[in-house]
Amino acid sequence: MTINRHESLGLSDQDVLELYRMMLLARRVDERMWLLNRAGKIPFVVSCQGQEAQQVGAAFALDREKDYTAPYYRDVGVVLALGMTARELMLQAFAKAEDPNSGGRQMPGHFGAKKLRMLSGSSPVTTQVPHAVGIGLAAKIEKKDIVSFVTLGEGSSNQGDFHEGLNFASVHKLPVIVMVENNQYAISIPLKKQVACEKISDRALGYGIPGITVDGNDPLAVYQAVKQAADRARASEGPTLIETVSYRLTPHSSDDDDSVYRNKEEVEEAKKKDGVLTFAQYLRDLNILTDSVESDLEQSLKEEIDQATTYAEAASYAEPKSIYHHVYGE
Amino acid sequence: MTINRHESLGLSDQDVLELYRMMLLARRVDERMWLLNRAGKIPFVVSCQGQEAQQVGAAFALDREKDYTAPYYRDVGVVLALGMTARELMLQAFAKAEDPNSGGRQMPGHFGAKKLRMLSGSSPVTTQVPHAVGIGLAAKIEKKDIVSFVTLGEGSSNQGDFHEGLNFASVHKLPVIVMVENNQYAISIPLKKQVACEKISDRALGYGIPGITVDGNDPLAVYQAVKQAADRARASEGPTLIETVSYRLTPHSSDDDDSVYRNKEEVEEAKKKDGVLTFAQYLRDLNILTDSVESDLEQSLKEEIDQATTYAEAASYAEPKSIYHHVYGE
Amino acid sequence: MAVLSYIQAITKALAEEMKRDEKVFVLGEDVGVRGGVFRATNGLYEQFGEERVIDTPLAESAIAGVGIGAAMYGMRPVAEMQFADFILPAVNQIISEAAKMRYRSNNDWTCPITIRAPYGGGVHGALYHSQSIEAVFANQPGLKIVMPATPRDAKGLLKSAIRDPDPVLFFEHKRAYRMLKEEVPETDELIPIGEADVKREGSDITVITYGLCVHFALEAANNLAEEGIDAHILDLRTIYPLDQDAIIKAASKTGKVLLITEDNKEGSILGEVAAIISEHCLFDLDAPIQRIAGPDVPAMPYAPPLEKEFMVNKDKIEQAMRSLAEF
Amino acid sequence: MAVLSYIQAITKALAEEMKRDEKVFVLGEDVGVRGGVFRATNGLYEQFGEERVIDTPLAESAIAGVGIGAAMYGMRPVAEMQFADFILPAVNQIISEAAKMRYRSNNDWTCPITIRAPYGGGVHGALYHSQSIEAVFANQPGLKIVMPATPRDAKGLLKSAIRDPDPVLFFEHKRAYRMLKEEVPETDELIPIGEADVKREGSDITVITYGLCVHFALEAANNLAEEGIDAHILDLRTIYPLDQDAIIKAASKTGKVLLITEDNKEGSILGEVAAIISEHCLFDLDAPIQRIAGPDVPAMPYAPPLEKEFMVNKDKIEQAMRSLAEF
Ligand SMILES: Cc1ncc(C[n+]2csc(CCOP(=O)(O)OP(=O)(O)O)c2C)c(N)n1
Ligand SMILES: Cc1ncc(C[n+]2csc(CCOP(=O)(O)OP(=O)(O)O)c2C)c(N)n1
Ligand SMILES: [Mg+2]
Ligand SMILES: [Mg+2]
Repeated sequence: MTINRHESLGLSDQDVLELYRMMLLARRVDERMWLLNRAGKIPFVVSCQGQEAQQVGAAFALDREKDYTAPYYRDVGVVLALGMTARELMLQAFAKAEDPNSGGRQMPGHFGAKKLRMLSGSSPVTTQVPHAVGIGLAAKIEKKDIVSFVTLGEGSSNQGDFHEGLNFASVHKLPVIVMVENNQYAISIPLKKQVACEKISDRALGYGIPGITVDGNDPLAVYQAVKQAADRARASEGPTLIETVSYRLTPHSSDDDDSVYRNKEEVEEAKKKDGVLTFAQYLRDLNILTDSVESDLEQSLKEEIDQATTYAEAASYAEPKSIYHHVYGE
Repeated sequence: MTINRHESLGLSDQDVLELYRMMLLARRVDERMWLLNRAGKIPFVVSCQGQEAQQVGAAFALDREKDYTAPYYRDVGVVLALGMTARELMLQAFAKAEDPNSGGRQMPGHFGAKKLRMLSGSSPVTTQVPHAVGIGLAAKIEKKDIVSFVTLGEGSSNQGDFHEGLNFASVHKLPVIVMVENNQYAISIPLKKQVACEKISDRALGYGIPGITVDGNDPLAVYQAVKQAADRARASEGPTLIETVSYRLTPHSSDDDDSVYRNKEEVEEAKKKDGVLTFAQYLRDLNILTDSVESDLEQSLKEEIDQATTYAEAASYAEPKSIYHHVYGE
Repeated sequence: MAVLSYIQAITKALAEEMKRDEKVFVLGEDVGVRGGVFRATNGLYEQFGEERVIDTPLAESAIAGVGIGAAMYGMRPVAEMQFADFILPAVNQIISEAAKMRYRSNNDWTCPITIRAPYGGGVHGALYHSQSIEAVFANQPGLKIVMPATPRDAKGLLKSAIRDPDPVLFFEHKRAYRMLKEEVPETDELIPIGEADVKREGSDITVITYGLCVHFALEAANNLAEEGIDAHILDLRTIYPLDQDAIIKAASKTGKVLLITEDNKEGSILGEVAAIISEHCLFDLDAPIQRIAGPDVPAMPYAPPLEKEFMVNKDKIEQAMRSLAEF
Repeated sequence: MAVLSYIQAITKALAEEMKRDEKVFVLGEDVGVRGGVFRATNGLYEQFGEERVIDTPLAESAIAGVGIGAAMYGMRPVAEMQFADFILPAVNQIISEAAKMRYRSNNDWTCPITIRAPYGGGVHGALYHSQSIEAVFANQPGLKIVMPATPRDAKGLLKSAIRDPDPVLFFEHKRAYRMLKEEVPETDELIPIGEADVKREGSDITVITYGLCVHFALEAANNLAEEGIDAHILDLRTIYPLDQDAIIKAASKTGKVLLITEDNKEGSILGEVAAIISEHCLFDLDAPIQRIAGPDVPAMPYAPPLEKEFMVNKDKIEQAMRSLAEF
């Protein structure tokens, strides 16, 4: 018999259903992106598939009215949970003027929206870690009740900025949560060729802060870890390093061919643990997700994504002459 | 009664006396530098005082015929033990053409000598860590029995290059020893404002390698730690991180005024644990260092340093036109 | 008006801005209790406390990157790089992040950070405490680079930099710190970023330069005045983006142009100045555009005779100005 | 002779050099099993094994820094930066270390590393996969920077870079990879670093450029030939240090000079080219020195119409060449 694990976390049945809806929305949006890419309609996709559970679980643990985030390029689940819409993501994918992230200037996956307190991200990995620490520093100076949440891939945790950012945050006891989404690969490089530590969270000791490793396929485990870290942060106890372990179910991006460096069996094996499936099963076992709820859900997501796609495809590009704008403030 | 600790390490009485001589030479050279600086004869000194024990202890544990080193600017003890002479150090201090480190191009403390397999160092801290890892990589590719030894200050262990270098070395299991000389300060910044970890060696866990903290005032403890690390390296077991704990007895450099940020009592307290004094006491207790040995030693060091100083002061600068040489190979 | 040294002018600008706007704070290595290794932040720790005068760990990419994050939040961080030479670990944060923040977010996020760093040679600093590093950054739209030559400019420009809505690199010549003194208004004077300044009106030859070389050029000009050579001296002040109009005007005025930098010659910012002139006022020129610069060797050596050979100085400049006048 | 694409020429040069000298090895992100994200190292892992084709952790400063250490030992590392845009975290290692190694050690230590990186736009790469980053480094004595425009040059210059006793940055235009093909000698052809190359002899106007723009210029020149305009095209090939003689000769030949880069205009390497010309052959000029470059905005956007607006192309070049000829 499946035990109800969300109640003790303070989550209602409605909360977890909403959590699941968000995970599924992320998955379905992502799947649609691939279809559009393969149809030649959008030039590039970088995927969240396999990481939705950790992304949505984490976002739900934040105060989405106050906290700041610096999501990385796979965080479709994070940004949806924070309030970005499927339509906005489609506008980004089609690089249209209305894309709130960059007006079509940046590639998909380069999120950012001031209205959501979501920092603008770039392509060079890990630069966002010090930025998130800077938000934490500002919060401390201004004595604001803000948690700064940042994510990155496990491969990216080998960049100098990871070390420098975490060290700064820990010395100054800043309200920062660094979540490493360990999906086992950095493009073609498997985990064991990226790091020699057992767990990415082992790095926390070097900063004198808690380091936690959780199952990234379990949104509730991630929710709990991020919630605790946020509580610590709000209590001025400093930063936390969280590692969420899962698997990248798609190639690195639409430009990648993963068959060169990993075999199908490995991917199939990982798919069995896919958080979208396992969490759905959990909800079904508890009778929260019934067949009818599920088919309504799928139906409404499909409509949402269809409309988003149609809208974005029809939307305009920015004016060519607009490229001269916003180099400096006026 | 003092117990003989060096025998079990395979060190003879003569070895430890030589070790002490080297420490004392480093100290006396350094003291002379300050006199010359205060007399306006040399523009700059950066000191080893308080760190001689760890420096000489470590160097003695290496194979000084084969191993490569990348010492940092305080490592007067390391470079002397590796074969640089007092005269050469004076030539460097006076920036004369014969300075083997750079021909007077670089400031004192920027060591390097190919004949000693000692990598050339620069001012930006921590860049030498990846270089030492590169030596380890070359040794591995070429299947050579070489250990690559690199040092840095504890403040410098917060640079990205520390993290990136150690991670690379650990993933590729390279024969590298990284020794952090923790002297409690990075210029004016005390340890607790540099790092939040308990020990710098706690960072080793993040690379899945051994991390060891030893008393930097005890040359035998350092010798032992470096020896074990070198054995590991030679057995293809990968890198080791060693932290040596001591105290910087002088201001950061001749340009610094340390009274602004620390009090005299703290320095006086640290002086009681000065490795040069405590190791001398150890040797006296074991009757290895007698009064007559000691006064002969001091006398001979004084002569060596006097001669070195006279020689270096009288030596020529490089030709002004030589600045155009060696930008590229011919 | 009080007479201030160049470094006092910097400190005063910082103190005034921190007092005016509590979003302004300082961070860097040894900027707190120590007041900076050059003492540029002297007294600020005592006046504003350790939360606004922050001693950071030794990690330049974090100093820049954390500053960038705080600037995105709405703070006005003033980051110090202990020496300009040590800004290089922070290049990715500065070029990929600070410079591109406004543009890449389509004006949604901004990054009003000021990064100060002492640069320049002639102080026995050897290869890594003497460099002019501006050319590394002088090709990055989104950034502004200011290099003041006088105490008054230093104060007025630093205040403008701190209030600027975009990232500004602010390079201070470390030899100017205590060597240059002048009267500086007590008032809240803001000197606009982006405007070059005629430091001497003249009609025979035009010298265009910036930083400490402005003084060498002024001294040389005084000597040459006695010989009847009247030099026009333009101080660029902001070296990126350049003040094209001022350059064109100054070059056209005399038709004989000498450009001076302390940086290595090839690839210095003088190339762009020469390009602007040869694009816009080629037919006004009566002589080839001359350049005086450091030699194309990595950086100046430590030994005094070697350093001297490297450094641009008044004599080298005076000679070049004389031959240009005689051209 | 076989017809090779630009990227095949790169791969061939690597394979030949690795075969010739076992000190040569390759390191970088995804260069091993994956053969590189662009497949420049395709097949090398299979041929030379994982000890000489090294997949590194994702850390550019380490890739450069570890390569530098290995080069000091006496190896000949060829480091790949996955995109030129991502070389920025390694700037400190490249400028402070590689470029200054020989000089600072007074010729005792050397650093024969080659660092390859794909650069350039027009591939829907947006801000961070499209940049021309060379100007950041084109002011650093001790470094050499090579940017070949053709498969044959790519092969011959890469071989020279690997054998060069000093650090070489080797930037490959990613759009050239599969777009350009030509016959490349099977022989061990070495093309000397430091020498520009006349890609087209002409007498009316001079175009000086490098990289992919060479092709745009050649195409434009072909069109213009039909109108009776005869363009001389100099391909810089090595953009630091520049081949001054070749520049002076090419500029003097026609007296009308157009400089082209894909980089942002202000502060690009064209400034130095213009400075060389205006220093050495001002009186041979019949027209102002013209420049075509990317606009001074941070980098090219992603949306196709925006990217197009940014990119230098054949039409823009042809038009500029025509008006220069008519000047
Ligand atoms: C500084 C930098 N170097 C290289 C790249 C190219 N790159 C993009 S994603 C990636 C792998 C990232 O792996 P990981 O951090 O594990 O994140 P994942 O993609 O697996 O989620 C690489 C090498 C980059 N974006 N930035
Ligand atoms: C990249 C860089 N930033 C700043 C400096 C200036 N600097 C020189 S030594 C030093 C402190 C180093 O402290 P630590 O690593 O603890 O070594 P220690 O001097 O105490 O032996 C600083 C900030 C530098 N040399 N390089
Ligand atoms: Mg990954
Ligand atoms: Mg220290």
